[in-house]
Amino acid sequence: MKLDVVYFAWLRERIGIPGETVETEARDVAGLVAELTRREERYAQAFRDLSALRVAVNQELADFDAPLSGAREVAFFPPMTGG
Amino acid sequence: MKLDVVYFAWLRERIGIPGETVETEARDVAGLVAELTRREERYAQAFRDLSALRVAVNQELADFDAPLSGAREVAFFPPMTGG
Amino acid sequence: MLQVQEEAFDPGTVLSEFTAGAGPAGAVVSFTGIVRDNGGDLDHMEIEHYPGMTEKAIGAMIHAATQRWNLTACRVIHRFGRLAPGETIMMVATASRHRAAAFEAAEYLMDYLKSRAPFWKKEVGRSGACWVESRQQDEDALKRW
Amino acid sequence: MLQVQEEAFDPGTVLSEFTAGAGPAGAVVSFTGIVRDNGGDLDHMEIEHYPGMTEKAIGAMIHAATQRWNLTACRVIHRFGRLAPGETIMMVATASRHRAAAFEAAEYLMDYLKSRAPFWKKEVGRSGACWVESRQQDEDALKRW
Repeated sequence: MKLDVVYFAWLRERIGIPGETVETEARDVAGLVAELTRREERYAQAFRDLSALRVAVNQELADFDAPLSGAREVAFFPPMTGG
Repeated sequence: MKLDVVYFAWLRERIGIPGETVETEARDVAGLVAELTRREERYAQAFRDLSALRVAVNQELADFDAPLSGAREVAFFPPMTGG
Repeated sequence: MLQVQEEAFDPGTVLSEFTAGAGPAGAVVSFTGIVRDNGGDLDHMEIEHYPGMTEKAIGAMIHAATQRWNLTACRVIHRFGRLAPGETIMMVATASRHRAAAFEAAEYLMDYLKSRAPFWKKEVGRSGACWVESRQQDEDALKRW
Repeated sequence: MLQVQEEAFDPGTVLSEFTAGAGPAGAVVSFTGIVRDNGGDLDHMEIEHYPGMTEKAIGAMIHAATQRWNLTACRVIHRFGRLAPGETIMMVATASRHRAAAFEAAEYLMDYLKSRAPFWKKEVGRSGACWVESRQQDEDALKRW
């Protein structure tokens, strides 16, 4: 399965790219995070504390145990600070 | 004692004047109301239900048992509807 | 800062000026009250007030709100006289470092203006005129402060 | 009505337009957020957002608020990009027949925009840059809705 994965704020800075297309067999967000974490140290660093991160699947907020069936775009970012 | 007495909204309309100077020996607002009520039927009508009226002494909201010592201006009016 | 006036005013112009002069605020809240024509019967509204007491009463409200919520700026404009449906009756603006303070101060001022500032509204319609009655819920609204 | 934009805007101009188009409302509330320079160190702020999701998320908030408080009009403008101290970041405006509804809807929108709209603020100062951290109290603020 091909997925667009995008990063924002300090997560984007730490990983060093705004996004990428990944080929994954992960069944849920947590599985995708585990795959990314195994890639390189900068990913491991970025995803070290999941409680400090939020995730959106297809541009809707989701949990880390959300399934990836039907997912086209997964976004990771720190808690939002709008307003 | 000379006092300026002023009326607003429907009280003004019912009494027929926006205000008047009265000579009174009343000790408190209630005493002044009693004197006014004895004058003429339009005053008696206007002051019939004190729970529907508010009073200010020297431009500060007061109670009907407020003393008139130091009073220069007493205002009677219905509950306010600003904003 | 307080204005009690007969003349119309534009809420946008007021907000722009207020925001420019709101100092180190991060949050500006405004409330604008507009003459509503509920049933389509309203020809105009007449607002009567108590000159002198109006300024004292609202001045005290502004002072209290400024202290309590640490406002960096506060402004109230309230009109009297004859107003047509759609016209702006009054406006409150508050500025503070934080949004909760700016919101609360504006609501406090509105609640007090409703029931404690000496204004009386009369609705003049094609089928007659009547004084707007105060509502128990406006009196109750003061209890939260 | 929603605008997510890089360009500056004048809150007064927005309020005037909004009030003119607010229909049978009696009450209009606005909130304006301004870049604060807390310690005097801030050079500018950078606001990043998630194009696409931003519009969806705020659109859903506007829809929910409009239904819940029976708003006659509702508008949100939020900027992204580079902003200097004193510049307007965002604005919310709500219109309703009654003041309590207009106030509550504006506060609801602000609480949700703070923690549920995909914006991230970075403060760039003379002594370095840092991402603004979310605050527990902003998360707690959502519980009242």
